[in-house]
Order: sequence, then C-alpha cells, then structure tokens
Amino acid sequence: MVPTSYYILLSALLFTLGVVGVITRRNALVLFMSVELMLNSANLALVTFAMARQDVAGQIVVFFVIVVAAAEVAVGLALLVAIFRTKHTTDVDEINALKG
Amino acid sequence: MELIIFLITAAVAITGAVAMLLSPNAIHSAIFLLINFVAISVLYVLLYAPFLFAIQLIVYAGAIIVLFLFVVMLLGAERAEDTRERFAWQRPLGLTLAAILLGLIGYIALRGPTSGATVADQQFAAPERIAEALFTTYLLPFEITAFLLLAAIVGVVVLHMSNHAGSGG
Amino acid sequence: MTEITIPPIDWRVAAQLSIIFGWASVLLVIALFVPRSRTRIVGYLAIAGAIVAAAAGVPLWGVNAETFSGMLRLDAYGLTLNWLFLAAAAITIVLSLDYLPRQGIERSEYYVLVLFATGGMMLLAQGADLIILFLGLELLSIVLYVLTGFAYPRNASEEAGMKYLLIGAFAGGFVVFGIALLYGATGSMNLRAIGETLARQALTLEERTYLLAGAALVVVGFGYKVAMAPFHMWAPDVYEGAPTPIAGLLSVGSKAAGFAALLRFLVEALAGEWRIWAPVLAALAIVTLAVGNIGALTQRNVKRMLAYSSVGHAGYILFGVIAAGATGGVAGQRGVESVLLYLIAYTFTNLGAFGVLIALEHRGEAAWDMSDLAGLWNRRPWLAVAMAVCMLSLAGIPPTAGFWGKLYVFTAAWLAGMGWITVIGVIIAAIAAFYYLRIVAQMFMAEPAREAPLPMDRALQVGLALATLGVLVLGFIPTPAIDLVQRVVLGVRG
Amino acid sequence: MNGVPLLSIMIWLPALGALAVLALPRENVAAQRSVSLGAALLALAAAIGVAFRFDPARAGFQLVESVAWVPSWGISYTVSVDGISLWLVLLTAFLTPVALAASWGTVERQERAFHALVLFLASGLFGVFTAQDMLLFYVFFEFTLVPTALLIGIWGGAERRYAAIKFFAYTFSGSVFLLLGIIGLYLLHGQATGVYTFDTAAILASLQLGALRLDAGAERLIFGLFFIGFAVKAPIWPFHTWMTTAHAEAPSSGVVDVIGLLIKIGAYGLIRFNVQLFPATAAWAAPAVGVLAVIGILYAAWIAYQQTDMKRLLAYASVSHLGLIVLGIFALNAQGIAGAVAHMVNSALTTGALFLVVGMIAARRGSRELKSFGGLWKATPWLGSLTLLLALGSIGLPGLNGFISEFAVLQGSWRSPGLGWRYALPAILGVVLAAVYLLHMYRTAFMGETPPELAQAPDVRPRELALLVVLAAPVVVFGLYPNLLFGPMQQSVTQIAHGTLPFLASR
Repeated sequence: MVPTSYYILLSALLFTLGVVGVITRRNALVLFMSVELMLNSANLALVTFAMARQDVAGQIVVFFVIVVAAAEVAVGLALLVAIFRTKHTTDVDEINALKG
Repeated sequence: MELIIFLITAAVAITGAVAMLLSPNAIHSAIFLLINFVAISVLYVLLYAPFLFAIQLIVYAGAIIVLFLFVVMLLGAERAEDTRERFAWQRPLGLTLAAILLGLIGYIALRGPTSGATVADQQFAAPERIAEALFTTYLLPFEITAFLLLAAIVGVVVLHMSNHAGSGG
Repeated sequence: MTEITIPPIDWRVAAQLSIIFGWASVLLVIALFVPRSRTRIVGYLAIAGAIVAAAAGVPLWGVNAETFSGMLRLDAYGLTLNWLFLAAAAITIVLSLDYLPRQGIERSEYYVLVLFATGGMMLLAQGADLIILFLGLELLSIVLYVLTGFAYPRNASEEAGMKYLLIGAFAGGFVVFGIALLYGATGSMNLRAIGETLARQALTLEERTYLLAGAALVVVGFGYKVAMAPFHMWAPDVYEGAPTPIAGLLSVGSKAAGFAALLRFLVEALAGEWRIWAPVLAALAIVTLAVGNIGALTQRNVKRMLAYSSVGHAGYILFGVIAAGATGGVAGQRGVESVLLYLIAYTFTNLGAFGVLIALEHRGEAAWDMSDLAGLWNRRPWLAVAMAVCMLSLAGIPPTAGFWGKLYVFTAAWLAGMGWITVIGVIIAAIAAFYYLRIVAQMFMAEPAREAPLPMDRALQVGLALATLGVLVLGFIPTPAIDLVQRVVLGVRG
Repeated sequence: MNGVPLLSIMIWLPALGALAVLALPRENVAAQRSVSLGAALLALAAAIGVAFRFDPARAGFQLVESVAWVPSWGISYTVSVDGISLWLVLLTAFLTPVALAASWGTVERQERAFHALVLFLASGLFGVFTAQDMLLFYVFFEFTLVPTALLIGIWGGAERRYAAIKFFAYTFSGSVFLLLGIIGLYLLHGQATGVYTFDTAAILASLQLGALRLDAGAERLIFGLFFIGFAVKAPIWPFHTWMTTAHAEAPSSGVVDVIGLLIKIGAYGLIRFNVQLFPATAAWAAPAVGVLAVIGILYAAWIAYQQTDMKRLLAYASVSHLGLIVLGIFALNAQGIAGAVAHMVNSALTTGALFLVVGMIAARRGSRELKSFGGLWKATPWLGSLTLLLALGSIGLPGLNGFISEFAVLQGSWRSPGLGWRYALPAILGVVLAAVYLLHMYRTAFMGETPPELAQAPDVRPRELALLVVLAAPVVVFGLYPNLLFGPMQQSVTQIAHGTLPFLASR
C-alpha cells in the first residue's frame, strides 16, 4: 500500500506547479492549461481521500469537476477565439486595453 | 511493487507538469499536459477508480486537450509568447515519458493493480455504485451540471454569433 | 443490476430554484420565436419570472427544511438572500432594457443568462454542501464570463470577460483543492456534518492540517469571487470592460452570493475554529478596506472608482462575517443579520449608481470620467439627485440605507470583541466619504463640460427610481428590513 | 391642545415646505418665495407654541413625543425640549424666515433649490436640538451637513467647491468618531443593564443611578470620541479652519452663514453629551479644554484683526466667540453654562446680522475688501446706525445682549474650581480685542472719506430694514431684560451643573 500522504504530497506539488504556471506564464492558453493542472491535482487528492475512506463521494465530485472544467474551457476558448480574431494575440499582457 | 509504480508515475506526472510550464511553444505545452493527465489516470487505477480512469482519458485527454490543440492550431498561436529559442529537449523528453507511461499501463493491465491491497471493499467505487449515487444522493448536483452545460452552450453560441454580427458590420 | 429509486424530494425547498431554471430554459425556446426587433419581450418575461419566483417564496417563510440528501437547505437566510438576488436581477434587467439596444448588443439570450446567473446565486445561498457551493459558484461564474464579454463590438468587453474567466478559473481551482482537503480531513462535504465532526474534536494532527489548509484555500477562492484584497486586482478592469448593467450585477449579485456562501461555510462548518480564522479574516478586512478605498481615491474613472469602492465594501461585509462566527452571546446572530442588512442596502445603492452611469452612456462613447458628471445637476437634476443619494449611501451618511448597514456591521464587530477593527473601519469610512463626495461636488458644483442631450428611456427611469427609492425608504424606515433580517437564524444555530 | 405634537410639526413642516417648493414650477419665483417663507413662519409659530407650553419651573425634558423607530435596537423617534434646547430651537425658528427673506434677490440661479435646501437645513437643525435619542440625534446631525455643503458649494464664491468639500470632510470625519462613541455607549449600556437603548434620558438615569458603571478608561475614551466629533463641528481651535473657509466662500449675501454655520450644534452637543453624561470626565478634562478655548479666543481675535475681507473678519470673530462659549461650558457651573447658552443665542443673532449687513454693502460695492469701503455713513445713515447697534451688541456693550452673556461666561469661568482666573483673564483680553477689530471694521467701512463709487449707494431698502430691525430687536430686549433669556433655562442648567458639582469639589 502506498500511504495516502504520498498521493496528497504529489497532488499538492502538482497544484503548486499549476499556480506557478498561472502566475508566471503570459500566454492565455498556457494559463488555461495551468488551471487544468490545478483542477487535476485537486481531483487526484479527492480520489485519494475517497480511496482512503472507502467512500464514493470523492469520486463523484471529481466527475462534477471534470464537467465544470469542460464547460469552462469551452467558454474560455470561445472568448479567446473572439479576441484573437480582432487582436491576433493570446498574450494576456497585450490584452491591455483596460490597463490603467 | 505498487510503491514503485506510484513513484514512477508521480515522476512522470511532475516532469510533464514542469515541462508544460517551461515549453515556450503552446503545442508542446498541451502535449506535456496530456502526458500529465495520462499519468494521473494511471494513479486513478491504483486508487480503485476505474470509472474515473476512463473519464479522465476520454474527457480530459481525449476532448479537452484536443480542443486546446485545435484552438492553438486554428489561431496559429503556438508561439505567441517567446519565439527566440527552441529547445531540443522537448521531443526526446516527451517520447520518453510517453514510453514510460505505456509501459506502466501495460504492466498494470497484465498484473492488475491490486498487488498488496488491504482494501476491504474493492468495489466501493464501481461504475454501478457511482451511477447509483449520481441518481440518488447526488441528484441535485447532477441536475445542476445539466444547467451549467446548457448555460455554457448558450454562452459559447452567443459569443460566436456576436462575433459574426460584429465582423459582418 | 440494482434498481435505482430516486429518493423523495421536498419541492418546497427547490421551488424558487426550479422556477428560475425552468423558466430560463423555457425562455430559451421562446426566444427562438421572438423577432430580433422585439427582444425586449424576453426581458419582460424574464422579469415576470423573477417576480413569480419571489412571490413563490412568500408562503415558504418560516419553513426550515432540507432536501436532496441534505444538500439544499431552505431557511430564512437562504430565502432572504433569494429575494435579494431576484430583486437585483429584476433591476438589472430593467436597466438593461434600454441599454442593450443603445449599445447595439441586444440579444434575447442576455436575459436568459441573467436568469441563469440568478439561479447560480440562489444555489450559493441555499447550498448546504460544498459540492453545491462549488457548482453554484461555477454556474454563476461561467454565465458572468459570457455576460462580461457580451458588449461586442467593444473589444474591452471581451478582454474583460477573458480576464475575469482566467481569474475565476484560477479561483475555482483553489476552491476545488480546498474542498478536497476538507473532505480528506473530515470525510464529508456536508457543511453541517463537517461542523459536527469538528465539534467532536476527533481529528488527528494530519487531518487538522488538511482542514486548515483546505479552509484557507476555500476562503481564498471565495475571496477572489467577492473581490477582497489581495485577490481584488481583476475587479477594476472587469467592471470597466463589462457592459454597465452587468458590472452592476457583478458588484452586487456576485458579491452577495459569494459572501452568502462564505458566511454559511464559515459559520456552519467552521464555527469551531473561529479563534483561528477570525484574526486572519480581520487582517484581510483591514487590508481590503485600505486597498479598496485608497484605490478609489486615486481614480478619475467613475466606473473604476465604483469597482474599488466595491472592494472596500467587501471589507465592511467581512466585519459582519467575522462577527457571525463568534460563539456565545448575541454577537454571532448580530453578525449574520448585519451581513444581510449590509448586502440589502448595498445592492440597492450600487444598482442605483450603476443605473446613473447607464443613463450617461451613449452608443460607442464611454462617459465614465469624472468630468462627464460635471454640472449634471443643471442638465438632469433628478439624475444628479439619484446619484447623490447613492453616493451618500455608499459613504454611510444618514438617512440612507448605507448608514444602517454600516451601523449594523460596526455594532456586530464590536459585540464580537473586535472593537479595534471597528475603530479602523470607522476611520477609513471617514476617508472614503471624500471620494464619494467628490462626485457629488462634481455634479452639483461644477459647470457642465458639454451640453450633450441625455435621452432617458422609461424603463431606465423606472429602474433608477426603484433603486434610489429603495435606498431612501430603507434609510428612513429601516424597521421592516431590520425585522426581516432579525428573524433570520442560520440553520445550525436553531 | 395638549395632544397636538407641536415639536414634530415644527420639525417636519420645513421639510414638507421644501418638497412643496420643489414641486412648484421653476418660473414662478413669487410662489416659491411665499411657500417657503410660509413654511418657515408656520414652524416659527409652532416653536413659539412650544415655548408657551414649556414649563420653566421644571428641569429635564418636557413635551416628549415618542414613536418607536427600530424597536429591536432600542432606537426611537423621541423628541423633547429642555431649557437649553428650547432656546436653540427658538433661535433656529427665528433665523430661518429671516434667512429666507434675506436671500430674495441675491440668489441668481435655481432659487427654488436654494429655498428648499434652507428649509431642509432648518428641519435638520430642529431635529438636532430636540432629538433625545442618540441615534436620532446623530441622523439629524449628519443630515444638516448635506444641505449646508450644497448651499456653500452651489451658490458660493470662487473657491466654493474646495470650501464645501473641506466643510464636509472635516465635519464628517469628526462625526464618525461621534458615531463610534454612540455605538460604544449603547453597547456598554446594553451589556451592563441588559437594556439596549439609545435613549439619552435612560442612559443618563443608568449612569446616575449606578446601573451603568464605566471604568475611568472607558469613560474617557467615549468622552474623547464625543468630544472630537463636537470639537470639529463647534469648531474648537485647532479644528476651526474649515469654518473660516466655509464662511469666506459661502454666498456673500450671508444667508448661509446665518442659518448654516452660526447655529452652534457642536457646542450644544458638548453640553448635552459630554458634560451631562460624563460629569467626572468633564471635570477631569476641563483645564485642557479651557486652554484650547482660550487659545481659540485670542488667536481668532488676533487673526480677525488682520483681515481685510469683511466676511473673513466676521468668520474669525465667530470662532473667537465660540471659544468663549466653550470656556463657559467647561466652567461646569450654572453661571458658565447658562452664559454659554445665552452667548450661543446672542452671537448667532449679532454676528448673523452683521453677516447680512456685509452682504448688503458688498452688493452695493461689488466687493468685500475693507479698503474699498469708507464713509458709508454719509451715503447710508440708516444702515450705518443699525450696524453700529449690532456691532456694539456683538462687542458686549452693557445694555445690549452681548454684555450679559459674556459677563456670565467670564464670571462662571473665574469662579470655577477647574478653570479660575488664569483662564478668565486672557478671555477678558479676547473680549477687548473683539471691540478693537469690530470697531476697526466699522470705522473703515462707515467713517472717513466716501469713495466715488459709493456716493450714490442707496440707503437701506424696506426689506433690508425689516430684516435688520427684526434682528436688532432681541439684541435690545435681551440686553435690557436678560432674565427673559436666562429664566427658562435656569432649571435645566442648574440640574446639569449639579451633576458636575461633586467632581469639581474634589479637585
């Protein structure tokens, strides 16, 4: 048996990497990917706890998180496409008509 | 044995994540993210979550990543960020990680994940159980996701159509 | 194969939600048959839906029930907030009726999406389970991303939507990871079950670590949603870029819903850990107040100023949230009441202020600079009076709704043993009054910069009048609202 | 007759009148003037009715009208008068129609809104002086800010926006401390007695009966919070700068000065809350407050002497008067407090009338600079003589109203164990200085050579004459028969002074 804490450690590490990605990267697409990474690490934690407690609830939540992530990505990419058509960039620093 | 599988998978997942962060090319990032997702799906198998293993592969790896790739290519935005240098390490790294993952999956498929299991009820999260929970205990969130998806669809359609209306004049 | 039987459902609990979601779906179909030139009809229908849903809540007063395996709760708290959200949605739609065609972005889906957003808010108010809170949050957010990006052809709008989405998804990640850790610590996602587990004090050290880390992550996630500092930096950009009615809805509905969920989470699940989270939140509240109000002081753009001011108000609401968790005495109850009253007052006030901005806005031309307000008193006296009333209310000057809200949160915080943050809050309130006043001065005491005509549609007038009268009536006769919130007891205290 | 809520009628009539004025058509100026003046006169009649019903033989609050407002918090709409507030109510009721009539012909634009704001302000002032519930008091206290700031900011001079914002920012900042003090007192009282109420009388009773015992630190803290609020509003030196700016930039007709700035809410609050509720702390703080008051008297008098703008001169004069009032209040004996209240009334009358005079002659000359005036006596003898009367009243010439109240304040502070002659002597010097600067102003403006621009200046017009006579009448009456002024307040003042006695004696 692999101890639960190993899994949690791994998921925390991946979560941190996702946060770092969101903070450091400027490409909107990569930002999205980093957010997906965060969600996935959370899912991993949920599944781990579900296993540790022999409880299906954790896995169910993962299912919902995946649905939400898909919806979010769909809307986000639609927005991105719309912006790109007018501005031809995905660099969030260039999306700066609002800076001030 | 299980610990070794875990450690290897974890290493692959972390490497994938780090490589995703470091790639200046959005396509490469997406592929490394894919590797990470697959690694996590392997962990799901270890954690007795066969249903999520499938969902993870189908929805995340299959749909979301493909959507990403599709948008990247559609927009031609793969190098929107930093185009100066191109690392040579990405291709071999990606191939190696993928090979490791394939090996792991093959091993698990042959041996089964339950090498040293002390789990009382291995079927606690069988797909039927999940289905039953979804339609009884978790009926409300299930319904909400329906509306959530509906709202998202409407939103995407609206954004797309307003874009047309705008470019049309 | 086991037979799946759907458990019985107490439809009273889900009545308002069902009406809103059901009506929104029906409207989507109806919208197909409404010609593009008469989209307004869908708006009227959406308002009718909101009114029906609000009316459906009246006989439910006093009901305290749960359904969907304890995930959805109907109590006076949720019901009061539902009414508030429905009122906010209705006023937003009324304000939009004229705005959308003027901006050339009228589409029937807009009204449907506002209803969906309202449903999301109601889920946040009624949800008794972390899953519901998460899904409600995401539903609300996703709809708001779209609505923020609605103001095509203004590029800024789409960019604001994108910015909001990235931040929102980021915050969502925090919430999910927090939920995971809380689940790991307590084995449940039901708020009350978590509270009971904590009350038994049977957690191991490892589990306590998970618990605190998870709670912190959830608070951070909701912190983004309600724009508390230091998670507020998106707010000015998004408010400025979003269509003005949506900026109004963002500043009141989304914030109120976020606080509703945060309060329920902290009080029902984490009341046992009050000693730990209260000082943390108190520090955040002070930072929020400082950042929001200092930021607002430096703005010349009124929309951005309102964004910073709404950050500042999050700080005051936090006072009430902190007090709500206090155990023993009347402080906790007072805290819950104060948050509700503050939200009610703030909702009407801010919608009024954004309504005035809508009236000033013309197609393709933003009129948000301070100088655009100059001499408004000479051009449109009633518009200036409405704005002045809202500004005074935001500043907390009696006799307006905002005054009672401030009085209530200060009293609650003091009772909770946090006299010192009350003092800081009061001092900052005095500083904050300055920039609200600057707007009043600009409207009444400066000469008009230009004599552009300000056509006002009947709907806009009605919406503005509703909001402003709400502020004044609440200011002069606060008793009904206060009595209402005083009957609200969060389920767990019952 | 006893069932008629006279106080509430008096408070709300002006506000109703304001709404009525706003509903009138913009062009019909005559109707606007008559409606607003009518409302103000009716309020005056109600105030006189209150005065007749008032029983001067009784101390404490009378004619209580009470309706629950927010019962669950113990907030009620409770209004009443005692001997002190009676005079301030009468003063307000008296000055409102005067101010309205004085504004005729001086307001160039939006006269309708001007009248409405003056009436709203009157309602707010009535409310402040009659509110017996602390929170109601605070609501009215804040409510007076908005019309005053707008009156200055819309119709004022060149720097009007700055002055209005400064006025608002200062007094609002002060008043949030007041709010904090009110909340604190409310909660401490509630926690100690279990009765959560904002009723001043109830809290006073608890304090006196010992049901609510504050330790010295808490009492001083709350006293300090109240004090900051009222000191800024009053204004006590060094918080006075908003006031001189506001006077200088207020409409030059002097209307706003009369009604908005000279009626001493802050000083009233000091008596009503600081001294009455916390006699021990008041005795403890008296020497320090006395120092501030004396500095204010001398400093403002000195600055006033150097002014060349007549409105600024009067502004500093009123700050100097205020110092005298505060000194009287913190003498903490019956003479001092009675003198202070009387001086509030007297200085509002005389200084207010002088502000109107300045407005009148400034309108004739188109300037308020002293050096552009001279020899007005020859051109306008009637105006000159009335002004002399008012100025002498303000200086404190025996036989006119200022003398008796200044004398009472000085005597009170001399005898007070907390203050003594060290405070009274410099205050006397300040009174002498007042004579110097006012007479200096009078001599420069009315005596000497008449500049050609003023040779043809018309003498006082009938409306102006009526205004000045109305204002000068009490100056003479109170001067000749001071008991009229002191009589009704005697019992209330004695009661307050009685409360401070043990603490003063122990010094």
